[in-house]
Amino acid sequence: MNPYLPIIIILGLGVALGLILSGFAHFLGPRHPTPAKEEIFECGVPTVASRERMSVKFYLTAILFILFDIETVFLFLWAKAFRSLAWFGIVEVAVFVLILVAGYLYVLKTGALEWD
Amino acid sequence: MGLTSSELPFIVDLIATLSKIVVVFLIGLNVPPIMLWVERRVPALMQRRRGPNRVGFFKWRLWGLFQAVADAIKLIFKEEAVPAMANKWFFHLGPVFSVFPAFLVLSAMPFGEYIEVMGYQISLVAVQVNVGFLFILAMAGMAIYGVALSGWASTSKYTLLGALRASAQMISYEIPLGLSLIPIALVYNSLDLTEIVKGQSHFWQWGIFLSPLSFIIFLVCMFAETNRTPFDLAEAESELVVGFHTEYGSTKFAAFFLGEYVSMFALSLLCSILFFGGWHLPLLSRENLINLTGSVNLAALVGVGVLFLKAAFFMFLYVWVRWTVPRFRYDQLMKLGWKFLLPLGLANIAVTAGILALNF
Amino acid sequence: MSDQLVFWGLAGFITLSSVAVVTVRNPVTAAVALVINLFLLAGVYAFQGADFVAAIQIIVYTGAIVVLFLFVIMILNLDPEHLRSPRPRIWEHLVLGVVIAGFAYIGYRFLDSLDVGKVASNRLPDNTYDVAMILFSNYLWPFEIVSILILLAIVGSVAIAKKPK
Amino acid sequence: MPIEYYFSLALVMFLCGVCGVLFRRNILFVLMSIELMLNAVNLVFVSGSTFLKNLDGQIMVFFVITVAACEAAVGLAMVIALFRRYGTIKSEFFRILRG
Repeated sequence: MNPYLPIIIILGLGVALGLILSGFAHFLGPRHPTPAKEEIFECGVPTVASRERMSVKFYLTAILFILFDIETVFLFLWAKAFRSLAWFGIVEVAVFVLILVAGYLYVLKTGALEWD
Repeated sequence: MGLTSSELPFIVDLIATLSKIVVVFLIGLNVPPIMLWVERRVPALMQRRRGPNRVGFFKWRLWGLFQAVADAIKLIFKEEAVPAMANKWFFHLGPVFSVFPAFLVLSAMPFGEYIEVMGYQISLVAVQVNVGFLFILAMAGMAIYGVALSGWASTSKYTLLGALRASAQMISYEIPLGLSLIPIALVYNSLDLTEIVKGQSHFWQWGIFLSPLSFIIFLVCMFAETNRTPFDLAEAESELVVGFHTEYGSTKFAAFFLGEYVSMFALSLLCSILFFGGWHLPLLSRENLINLTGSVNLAALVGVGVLFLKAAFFMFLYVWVRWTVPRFRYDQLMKLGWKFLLPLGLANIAVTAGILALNF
Repeated sequence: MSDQLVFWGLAGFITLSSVAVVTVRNPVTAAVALVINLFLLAGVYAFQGADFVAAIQIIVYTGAIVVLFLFVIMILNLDPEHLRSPRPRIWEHLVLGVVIAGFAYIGYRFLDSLDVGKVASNRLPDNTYDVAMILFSNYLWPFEIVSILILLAIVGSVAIAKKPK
Repeated sequence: MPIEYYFSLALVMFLCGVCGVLFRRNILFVLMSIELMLNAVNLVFVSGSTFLKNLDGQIMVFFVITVAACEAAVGLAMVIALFRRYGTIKSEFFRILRG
């Protein structure tokens, strides 16, 4: 029995459940589209669908997320071979993490993570 | 993901796997309605008022449990208004991305060691992934698409900002989540969840005692990953008008609702597996539980019951915290994630590695 | 027999999604096609027994890098019409199709002539432990240089993307 | 499963990436096609390591993923800087360097 059958079946069922739930309303719910319903939700000052740009902070967060995610992944690898690598592994990973902490301190200093 | 194919004969294996998948989906589809009821009943009791107790047949009110059924039916039959300018494809695809990762995480959870049926030992985990909680981190990553796509697809300013904020928050709390799991992997010397629970057979070997700091970080990240209360700014009514799923109507909103509660349940299961000894009773080790109850199956059943009790406690904690703790401001929220939890996680790994290195 | 079926299913969808990444006009659709492509590629790695690599592929690639692409598209917040590249002329599609088909055929013939033989039993045993051991012993220096590379990427991208004072 | 299947799948992915880099004018698509090419390389590494039963291939995949992540991070930083400078990310508008 291919060991991947459970994952493929659950993935398929999950996506099918999502599609059913997502498409259900189209068939079951009443449909009386009025212009008012079609508009997106606006409250307060009626603003034209302006296309102003969002702040770059989100972008910097995403970049730092990737680079620290890679660090987490390498730490998982080290956690797998922790006991047989003993002190040698610890020193090795300590150097790896310290260099990344230097990057982290640079980011803190330049205030890239300051949310206005 | 590195599955170990068991040596059971084909038919038995097939039936076992299919039944386990059915059990996972039964659990997954039953948790949200119950949580819908809990979400209304518990705060009512906290605030000395009576929760929903009107819905019912004749004289069976069952303390308002039918309210959940009534809500579900209402959600299904409501009209769905798709905004005109919305990007149709992703508008419909958004909820799907938030449903299937939750079920995959739930299926990777071990509910027990094994049960013996007709002489075959069947493990109680639907998807035996020996890469362990990396699979769970991967699925947490996929849930971000559900938020981002649905926010972007309904082209209003509010939902776009809500989607950006919600996914930026989920992103910045996924790193401390990953870092908090590493000490557990170091202490129990394995990434596989079943091995970790086997390592916690005695009361003092539980994860919360061996690395308390990673329990704290994990608990905080648990709330942040599912956008629950102290961290639910992206959906806050006062701020962004329910954030990224403002434009979603009936069953699509139910899909987001289902995805959120199933991932909440999966994370509380994970928390009780990693830090509270999974299916082990505090004072009764597994061996004398088996001779006490006579058969392995009964002991496994008790184990599953214990595990679900612990997970139920964490679900109650979600609701309890929701009605007691005020909401974070967005910059406080990001500062906590980046400037406090990340260094704390790294320090926690260093301390754990140091202590474990003493007895090399 | 089931291995062939699984592989050809995955390969078909991977080809479809990678062609979609290149030919589709809306960048978000391209990003979602890339997600599907990477997700199925992780399936191929897991199918071959490289399970740690499959998990890493989903966590880092699908969970972080393509999310960054999605963020940039959402941040730039271009109106869809501007973003939508003009309808590519038909000959572009033709050239694309012919080039891919031609090279694929030539490549396949060449690889077939090598008759390198069967891939060993397609499932390596659980090798996460061995991968970790080799990485931290034989590949010590690349592992340290990778952290310097990440440091440079952090400094570089923060410096470029920050608003000029 | 003969290994040529894996290699030809990687070849098709690589060619899609190359065509994407050549034909697309929007820089975002060029970066995505580069990611596609790097994934084709990863596939060859993994199938090679499975075939030769030598795990070095899988370790190279980690390094390729790290390089791809850094490349995507810096590339998209430049896309944002370009967009702030030119207001568009269509490659045919960047003519300043032309002599």
